[in-house]
Amino acid sequence: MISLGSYLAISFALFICGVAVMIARKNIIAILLGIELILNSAALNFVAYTKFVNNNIDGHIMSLFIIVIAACEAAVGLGIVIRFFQLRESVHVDDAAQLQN
Amino acid sequence: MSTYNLDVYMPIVILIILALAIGLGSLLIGKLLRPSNPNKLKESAYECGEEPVGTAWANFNVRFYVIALIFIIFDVESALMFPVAAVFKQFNQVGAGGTLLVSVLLFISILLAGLVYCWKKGDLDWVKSFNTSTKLKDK
Amino acid sequence: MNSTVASYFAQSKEFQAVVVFFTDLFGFDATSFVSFLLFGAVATIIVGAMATIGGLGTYAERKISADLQMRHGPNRVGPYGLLQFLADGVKMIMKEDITPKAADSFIFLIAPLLCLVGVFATLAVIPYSSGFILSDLNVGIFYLVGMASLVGVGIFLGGYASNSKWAMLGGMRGASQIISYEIPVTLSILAIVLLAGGMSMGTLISSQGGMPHEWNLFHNPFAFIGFFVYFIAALAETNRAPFDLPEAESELVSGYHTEYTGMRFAFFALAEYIEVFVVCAVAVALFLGGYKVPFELGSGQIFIDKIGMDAMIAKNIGNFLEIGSFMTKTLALYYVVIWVRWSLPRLRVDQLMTLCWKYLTPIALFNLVGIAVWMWLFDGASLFTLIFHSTGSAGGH
Amino acid sequence: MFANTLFLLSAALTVGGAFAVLWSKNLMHACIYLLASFFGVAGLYAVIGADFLAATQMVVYAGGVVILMLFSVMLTGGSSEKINRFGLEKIPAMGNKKTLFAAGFASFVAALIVLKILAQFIKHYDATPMTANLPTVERIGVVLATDHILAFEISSVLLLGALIGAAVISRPRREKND
Repeated sequence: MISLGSYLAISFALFICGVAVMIARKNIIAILLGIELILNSAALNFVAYTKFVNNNIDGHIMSLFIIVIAACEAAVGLGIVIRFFQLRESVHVDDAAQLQN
Repeated sequence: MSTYNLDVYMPIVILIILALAIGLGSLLIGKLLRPSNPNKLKESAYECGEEPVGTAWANFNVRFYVIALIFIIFDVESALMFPVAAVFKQFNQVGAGGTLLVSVLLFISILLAGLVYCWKKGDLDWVKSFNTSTKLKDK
Repeated sequence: MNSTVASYFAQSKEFQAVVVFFTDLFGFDATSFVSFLLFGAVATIIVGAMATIGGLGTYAERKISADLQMRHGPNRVGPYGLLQFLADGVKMIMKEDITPKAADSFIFLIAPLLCLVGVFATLAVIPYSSGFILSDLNVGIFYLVGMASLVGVGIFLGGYASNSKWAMLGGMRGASQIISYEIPVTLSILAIVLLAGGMSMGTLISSQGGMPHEWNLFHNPFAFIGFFVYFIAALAETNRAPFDLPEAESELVSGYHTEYTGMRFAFFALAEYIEVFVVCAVAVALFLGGYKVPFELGSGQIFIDKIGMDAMIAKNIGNFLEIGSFMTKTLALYYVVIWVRWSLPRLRVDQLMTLCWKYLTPIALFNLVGIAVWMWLFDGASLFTLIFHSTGSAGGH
Repeated sequence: MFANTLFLLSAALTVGGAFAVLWSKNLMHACIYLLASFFGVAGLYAVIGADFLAATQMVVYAGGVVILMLFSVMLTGGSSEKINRFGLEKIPAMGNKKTLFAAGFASFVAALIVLKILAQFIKHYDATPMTANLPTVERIGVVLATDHILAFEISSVLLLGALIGAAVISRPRREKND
């Protein structure tokens, strides 16, 4: 039951959900949710491969750094979203159409 | 399937199931025993007696976000530091404690610089500090 | 390396007999099934004990506050009012459970459950004694920090879901207070992990000795300051004592659980009292020598050598002594927590945040650096061994 | 026996949480389902012996990122679907039938591409036996302190950059409106 194939299937499903959430939603924060899902599926793949194939802990180090970078990315991304909301009064993706203020 | 030592996680699963069982169970038992005659007055939000005005979901001051931001950066820092701290004693006994100490101090001092920056720019003080800006205008 | 309560009981003969009984009942090897049953039994015992300790916490709080204010606390229900918390429990179940119409009913239910799950999950790693720890995870204390952060999410959602301005403010403040005070807590735990050289509760406690001078508290001055930083931050993290601003009756009309009635409110209160116990237990495990009993009585070796008792019984007696020592230290800290609540005024919001970010976090970072340098300089030797060895006196074994 | 049940439980939690994030209409509910999915991924890490990663996942994601998401949803007008101030007819914030269809089609295409890449890997790695789970904290600590010390230091610079950048961006403007 617990094998590389099943882990790949789960992270594949997570990846597909992440992509679908990013496309289906028009709210910027909801898109950031999708990004978190995709980062999780990538980290899960690393750990699965390091467990079933080469059996050392390099995969753990890689997904540890993925978690670190995902946290930083969420922090900065949400900071931008809040600043964008203060300027445009809405977090709708279509409002982010112009480059200037 | 080679059974390997996953028994360590059994209590965690059992405790979480117990917590949910206690939570939902007592609510269900309560639903049977409890009087339940909702009326409009009971159901409205508590406003010290007056009629609740507008939704509560008005947005808030950004200060809450800056606090959460500094929290998650220091949270990730401590998460990275835990494995290194756990092996510091072995490194010390082997004699390689010095280099690890230098790298740990470097790691902490860089993030301390971040905290000092936020401190100086006034992100940490909760009340808007007017003294700096008003002083310049009066002169 | 991960020893659990099942692996401790597995050494006893009865456990093998039960295993043999179940194996020929089911046909496949039933050790994991029997340990599952054992875990279930021990977990229900611990959850029952914690619920009563939470209930007794409310009783103790009212009794001690009454004592501090020269009046009698509850003494009607049961002897000296001891069954007061049962009466409160029954009252809570019978109370009507109102969900405000404008509230978000799904999150209104999830929030108290999240608090309960967060607190009960931390019970898995509380070290009552060397044998009687539910599961001595290899990442014990780090897992506990992770689970304790769920309570902040639960409190925020509780405030958000009840859609009333008081609850919203209380939830927002409560969550930001809990997450900002989590930094000093995590940094002081990090300092002790660095001192002890491991994250599992077993190594954290075995690096300390039974006698007070062998505790981590007196190991070095930085750990001494670290204990008080941890204790203050832990007080704030469980929304207690001078930091209970989110549920401040005078300002926020009891903050995030304004709209909660009946059993859901009881979950928040139960989670808070059990979390105070968990926080005191972690303080005892990290700083005050955990379940260590002076004069090596805990390991039961003395009974075997002196009285020639059977090994298993001696170990059980040692374990009971260890549980006794752990409980006395934790309940002493519990008393201090309740005592502090009724003797200090409440802090304003900005004082709260300034204390955390401008005083506790820098001190915690300073402690971490201090302990790292101390470990490197003196190879992890404690202050007492240094003093005794340097003066060459006969004591100081 | 217990390993399989733990694996199934956390896999169901992960995938169920992820799909619920896709289907839920309310943004707050989506955040809670995301929290459930993070719980599931932590369980999946635990099943294959990555116990330190499971704890890190709980601390950083379930304790930090979810609270950040909840705070930012509150700070940007909650999950109510406010119409744009120009009153133009706009696609609702959480997406309607059209966007869901576009999402389904795009993820179907992505699925085909990824399956093509993964196909040759899945076939011959399926039958690998599981080795016993070893405690990983010491091994990660040793490797992090010796081989990957440079990554360890650079990540502190990364954290510093993220802290200062996000603080500058989201700081309430004082000089302008004073």
